[in-house]
Amino acid sequence: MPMLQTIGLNKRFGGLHVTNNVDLTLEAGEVHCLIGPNGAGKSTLFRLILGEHLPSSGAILFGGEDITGLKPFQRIRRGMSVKFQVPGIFKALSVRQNLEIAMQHHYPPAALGEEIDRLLAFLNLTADSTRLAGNLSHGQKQWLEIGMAVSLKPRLLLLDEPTAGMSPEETFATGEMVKRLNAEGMTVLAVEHDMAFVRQVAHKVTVLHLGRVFAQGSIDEIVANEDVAAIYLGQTTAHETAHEAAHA
Amino acid sequence: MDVGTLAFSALYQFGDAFAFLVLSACGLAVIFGMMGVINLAHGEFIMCGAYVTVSAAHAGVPLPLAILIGALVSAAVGALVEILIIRHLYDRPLDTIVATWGLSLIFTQGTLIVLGSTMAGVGTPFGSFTVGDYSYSLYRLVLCGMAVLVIAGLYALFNWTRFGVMARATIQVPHMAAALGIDTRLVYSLTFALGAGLAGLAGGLYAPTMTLVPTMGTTFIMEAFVTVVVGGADVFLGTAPAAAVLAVVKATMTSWYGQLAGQIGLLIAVIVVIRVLPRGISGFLLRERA
Amino acid sequence: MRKEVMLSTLGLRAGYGGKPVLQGLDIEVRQGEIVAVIGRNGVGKSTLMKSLIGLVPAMEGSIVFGDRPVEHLSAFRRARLGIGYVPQGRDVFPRLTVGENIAVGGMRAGRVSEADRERVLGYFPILRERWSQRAGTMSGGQQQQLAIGRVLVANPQLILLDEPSEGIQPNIVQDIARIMVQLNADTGVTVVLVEQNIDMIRAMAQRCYVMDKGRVVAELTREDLADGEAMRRHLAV
Amino acid sequence: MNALSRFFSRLEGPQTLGRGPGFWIGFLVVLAGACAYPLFSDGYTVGNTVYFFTWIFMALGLCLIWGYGGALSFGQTAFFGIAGYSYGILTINFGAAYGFTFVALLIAIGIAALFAALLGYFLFFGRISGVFLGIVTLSVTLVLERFMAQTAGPEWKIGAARLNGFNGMSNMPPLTVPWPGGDIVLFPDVQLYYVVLGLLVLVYLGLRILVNSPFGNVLVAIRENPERAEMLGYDIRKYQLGTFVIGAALAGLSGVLYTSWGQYITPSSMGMTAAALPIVWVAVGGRSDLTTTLVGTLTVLAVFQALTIHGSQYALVVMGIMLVLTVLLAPRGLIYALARLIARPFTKRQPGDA
Amino acid sequence: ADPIKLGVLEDQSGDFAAATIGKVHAIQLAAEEINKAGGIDGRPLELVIYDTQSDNTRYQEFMRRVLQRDKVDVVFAGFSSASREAYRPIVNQFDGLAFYNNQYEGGVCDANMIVTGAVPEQQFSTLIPWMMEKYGKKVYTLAADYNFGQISAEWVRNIVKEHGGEMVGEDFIPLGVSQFSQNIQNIQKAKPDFVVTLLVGTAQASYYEQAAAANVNLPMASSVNVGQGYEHKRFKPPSLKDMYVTTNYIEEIDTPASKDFFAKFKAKFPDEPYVNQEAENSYLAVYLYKQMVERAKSTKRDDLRKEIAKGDVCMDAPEGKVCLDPKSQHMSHTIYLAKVGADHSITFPKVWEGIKPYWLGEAGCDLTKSDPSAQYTPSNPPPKN
Ligand SMILES: Nc1ncnc2c1ncn2[C@@H]1O[C@H](COP(=O)(O)OP(=O)(O)OP(=O)(O)O)[C@@H](O)[C@H]1O
Ligand SMILES: Nc1ncnc2c1ncn2[C@@H]1O[C@H](COP(=O)(O)OP(=O)(O)OP(=O)(O)O)[C@@H](O)[C@H]1O
Ligand SMILES: CC(C)C[C@H](N)C(=O)O
Ligand SMILES: [Mg+2]
Ligand SMILES: [Mg+2]
Repeated sequence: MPMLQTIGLNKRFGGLHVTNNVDLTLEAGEVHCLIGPNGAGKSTLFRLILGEHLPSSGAILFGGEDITGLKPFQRIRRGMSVKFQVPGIFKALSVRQNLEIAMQHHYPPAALGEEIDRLLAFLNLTADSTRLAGNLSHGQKQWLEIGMAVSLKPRLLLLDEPTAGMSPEETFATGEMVKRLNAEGMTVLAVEHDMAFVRQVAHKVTVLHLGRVFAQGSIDEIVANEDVAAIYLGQTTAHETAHEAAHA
Repeated sequence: MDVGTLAFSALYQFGDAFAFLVLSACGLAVIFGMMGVINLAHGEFIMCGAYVTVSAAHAGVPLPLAILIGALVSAAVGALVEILIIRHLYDRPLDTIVATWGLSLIFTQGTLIVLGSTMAGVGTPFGSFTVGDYSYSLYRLVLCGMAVLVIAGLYALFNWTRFGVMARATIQVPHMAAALGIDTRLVYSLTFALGAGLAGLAGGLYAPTMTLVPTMGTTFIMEAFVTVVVGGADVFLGTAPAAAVLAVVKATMTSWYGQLAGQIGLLIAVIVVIRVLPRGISGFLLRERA
Repeated sequence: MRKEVMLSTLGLRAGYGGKPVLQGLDIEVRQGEIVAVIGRNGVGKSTLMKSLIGLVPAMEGSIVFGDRPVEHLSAFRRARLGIGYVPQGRDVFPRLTVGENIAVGGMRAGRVSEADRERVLGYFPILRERWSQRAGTMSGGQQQQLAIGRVLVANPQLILLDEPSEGIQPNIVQDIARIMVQLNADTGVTVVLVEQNIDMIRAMAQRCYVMDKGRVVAELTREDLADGEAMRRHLAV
Repeated sequence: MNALSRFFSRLEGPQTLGRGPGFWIGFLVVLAGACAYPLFSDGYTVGNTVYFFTWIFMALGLCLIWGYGGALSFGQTAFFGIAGYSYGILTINFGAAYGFTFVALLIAIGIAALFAALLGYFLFFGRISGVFLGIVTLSVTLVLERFMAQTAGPEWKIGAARLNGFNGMSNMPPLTVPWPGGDIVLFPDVQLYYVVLGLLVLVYLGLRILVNSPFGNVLVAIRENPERAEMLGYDIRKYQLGTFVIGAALAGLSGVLYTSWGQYITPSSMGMTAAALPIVWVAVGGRSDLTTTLVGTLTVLAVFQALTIHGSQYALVVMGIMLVLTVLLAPRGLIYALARLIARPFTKRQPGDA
Repeated sequence: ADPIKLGVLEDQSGDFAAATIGKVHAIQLAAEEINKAGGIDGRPLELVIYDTQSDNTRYQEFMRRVLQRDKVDVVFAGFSSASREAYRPIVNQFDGLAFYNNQYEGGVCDANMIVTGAVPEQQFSTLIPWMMEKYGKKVYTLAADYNFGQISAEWVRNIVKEHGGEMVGEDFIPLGVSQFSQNIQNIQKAKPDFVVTLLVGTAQASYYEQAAAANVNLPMASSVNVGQGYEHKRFKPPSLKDMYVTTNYIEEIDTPASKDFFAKFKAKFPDEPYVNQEAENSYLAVYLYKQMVERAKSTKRDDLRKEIAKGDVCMDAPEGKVCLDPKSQHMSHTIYLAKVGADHSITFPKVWEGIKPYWLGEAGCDLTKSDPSAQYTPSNPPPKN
């Protein structure tokens, strides 16, 4: 059974048809990347999946169940979790408290402290645990948010541009983290513009363009697709090759 | 009684309620809608406008000019208040409730101490006219006209002028507005002064028709808040239709069941509107066309 | 012949709540240069940009723009002197339309001239298409383009770009780099660029500072930039 | 011993100032002082202190809703008034015998809470937040005031209880403890003092446990970023509603105590001025913490009363100036700032503390 | 000798201040005079004054304070009836003695209270028949929508009926409302012969200006306005033209006693905007208290009430002779009918002397026998037994 399935999903904003009959299927255990030009409708699709927007028409199945009409928190409780494009953290609370709020219902109180320490170390934020989250640098905020999303132990992890603003090195580390989570059984749907990252993690890539599924396939197929290059990739990037070489 | 007389009287009552709602609310709406500040000293700016207007009129200044002076003095006081107090509170708008509450105590009681408990009025100008069986105060029509003028002026100011766009930008993302070369402090001061000035204008316009006491501002407050809530955050789209809707509610309820019904009708209208249109009328007009 | 210095800092210390992030930082940017600043997350790159435009006050040290010390001027005065700033995270005015956002960008120069507007809309056609959409409802990448366009429309002498490629589709990243280089060639505009995208740095920058812990720890030349190995070493510091 | 330390640990957490043995020793000292003080004081002062205490419950409730939950309720006085009138109606009809006044107290609080649940459902499930929430709740309390003010006529009565319009309702019995040797009527004096003090300690500790529990964590999360809190799987509307109802019940408790204290309740208890006062108390003390709210409310009440006594006409002006200065100079509240100042030499700077 | 302490709780700030600052001044004036003349039975009078800020809770706080801490012998307190009701339970609880020196809706039957202000039966039984005689039988009432307004309106209604007149309309206005266009039109529609205006508070006084601007031009009658809020001084003529008010005192009263009082008042408080009926009520109350204490040779409430029970506690006040009624502990008054002219000058077409506060006693309140400590209204009279 697919982990997530959208069936004929449509979303209109006034005259703007932002999501156009999208059929997307995510198999359990895969890392699926969603790419496409700015304004293609990727974030909107995310919001539909999360229930922040209600679709104009169409249905969403999660683990075989129809979740189209559910409220966001109900979807989260069924095993989704998300990192937004713009970091959504509790700015006036400490880093540690941010994680505590995310995790308190998923771990027994006795184990909570230890779990938080573990996650802090994993996120490289141990030294910053008492700082206010709002005072972190942009990249650190991204990490914290990923940490909060992951800590819910979701079946499906949704990542909207997880590496925005990260250096190649950090992007790579994030990719490794995603792979590790995936190896532990998490299904991942990520929106990214960083092709190196996509190449590093994706089992399957879907290209969205003008609200439609424009192409789908493995990363190599997509990169080789001239139409995709025309609308999105531009000339093949030199650095991507360098990056690959470095971590080969 | 013929239909024309009835229609005119209904229209007159509606216009009268509309003017009171608009003029009470517009100063509050500008400050709240633009700056997110709940100005509990709104009534005191109204009082200030009224007092200055009447003092000027007593000193022999013609009434229209006196009203203008009232509005300007209120605006100046508003600018001063912004510079001394409000400016320091923009990052915590809810605290402005306390600060402006404090200000209102200072203004009301200060006026009482300095100027005494009342001030003699100037009398309503222009006399009356008759339609059918009823006679009406002509000045009330002037108030109505002023209300329309103020709404139109505000709309034009904020949507069509440089200052308007600048002010809206500043209020949304102040640091970015500054980084693009806008003198955000000046914009804040001017916007607050505008709100205070409009309150003063309301005070000046109503001064000839009312008792002048230091607490007179409070009689405007409820109407002002109700209109702002029903209008929603966007002053220019919201205030006029909100005042129109509420004027209908108030005028009808008052004429059928008396003033208490009119007042409670207003407050119930708020709750209903909030239930149906949580973001007020302007929120509805600007809704993400989903 | 070396061109005049357009922007320099000397011993600049700046930060938040009395705690400096920049720990005595010196840079020097000459007129017409495109200089990149790189460094890991959290080393203070954005703080540097904010303190150059005046959003983070300088606690110590100097910032000289042209021949004027500007460290005591408030942000809007620096902007009026000709500094344009594209922040990390875009910060468009969400409830203004695209058109109004552009208009605000042009305010320091008075009205936006027809020609400037057309030029910017030529760079970013999506802005023309969405001229009266409210900026807050634009996609992330669209907002980024708006943020850049909003600054270009006022023809600044110096542009501070904080991670302009973030969230932008690859071919538009290339476009932006091309536009900036073109602009630099045509008008001699000076650019300070904070970036993580190596391709973009390579495509644009003539020189590069490497930052760590609030200080400049290295300076890379164009040649160094071409060397993939050296670049990675620095970005990994 | 272990149980005790576990109990104390539940009272502490990042959501409350005041931690560790130092704080709790101080707390016990203050409590002991509060218990002993009627022995050294006169009836008036004790009665007046009870009067101050009666308001604190409403302030603590608002602190919970606003300071912790981030939802500004400008209408706490509505619940205050509803509970006060309910207490009056119940006790005028059924008397004070057999400890009925305490039953009436509970029922009155229940009625206020029920009303809050209805209103809150309306508000929070309609996703109203921020300043608007403030204005709507204010409107509600103003409707109640206007309405109650005109109930002067004989037709406005419930059982034997005349609502009595603007003049207010009186003649209800004070809280009365049934006692073998004759009921103890709790006039504002020493007995009432101990009862209210006991309630106060109970509510204060209870709220501390609440805000430091996972519930409290979610509450501040909603204050900081409701969208994100929801995306962590919390039904924020239910949390907000729950908080609102608790806060309303506390306002109701204040209402009943006030009514019993002066045997009087009036529509102006729900008016504009009355509605603004709780906000002033909470904001001046420091709304983000229970302890500062408690101390702040007491301080403001005492200072304002003292000013009125000694300041004659200038009292209101001075109050106004004090409010403005407090907001300007102590952004997080006066008591909060003082607590910080006092605590500074004793706390180690935490690494990375900004 | 030990001073006699007199507590004063009046509103010197807030909504009601305009009408009540004069009460405090009147008490100060009387106390000064008495002390100059050797005090009460040789004991000086000491005032303990608190500003109640037009706030009921302040009355509660300070009533406890004066009775329990300052241990005053007597308290003079309150303008609005709400404030009186707020402090009355406390006076009862401490078994103190309080003077309510204010005109009000009547009906307080409470042995701890003495009322020197006028009540509806005194003002309306005189005013309404006179007006109906002069202007006609169709009456319209415009009243504040709370206890005072509603009960007064009831009095008006009953008296109009008794005298064969007709109520052509009644409008009630919530306190604080200042806009009257709709009411003005209602009145024009009903075509009454005169309008009874029972408007309370500064906001509601705006009616006069607005009615004049709409050219309503009907005679008006009132028991509160002018005598209390001196609207004829605050509004521009001729907005109060043809207003008739029954009051037990205003500063224009042209008797030697009144002129003398007014002169003394102005000498001490030259900036006083107006000396209204409540100022006189407060002034005479001090002398009344002096008389009672001197006769009883005691300040104890029970001793004073024994004197009252004799039924001859009377005095010559600035308004004329007044007496305290033992059954209700209310005051008889000289009632002046004041007419406001087109130029807002005052004339007195009629004066009634010795009008008694008859209703409470007739209805069954007899404080010499029992003390119910309650407030009654015509539609909710004392229980008959
Ligand atoms: N509330 C809205 N009202 C109107 N248009 C909207 C709204 N929300 C999104 N849009 C439009 O829908 C389109 C899709 O936006 P979306 O944010 O999904 O793009 P995206 O694929 O995530 O792009 P990016 O890569 O730039 O983040 C854009 O053209 C955007 O302007
Ligand atoms: N508003 C703030 N208040 C306090 N500290 C801050 C604030 N903003 C940033 N910091 C801290 O200052 C340091 C530098 O932050 P800055 O944003 O300049 O980093 P950066 O180099 O731009 O990182 P990134 O690549 O992630 O954007 C970080 O440690 C960050 O936590
Ligand atoms: C006429 C009023 C102003 C006074 C009156 N005692 C009251 O009920 O408030
Ligand atoms: Mg997006
Ligand atoms: Mg940065």
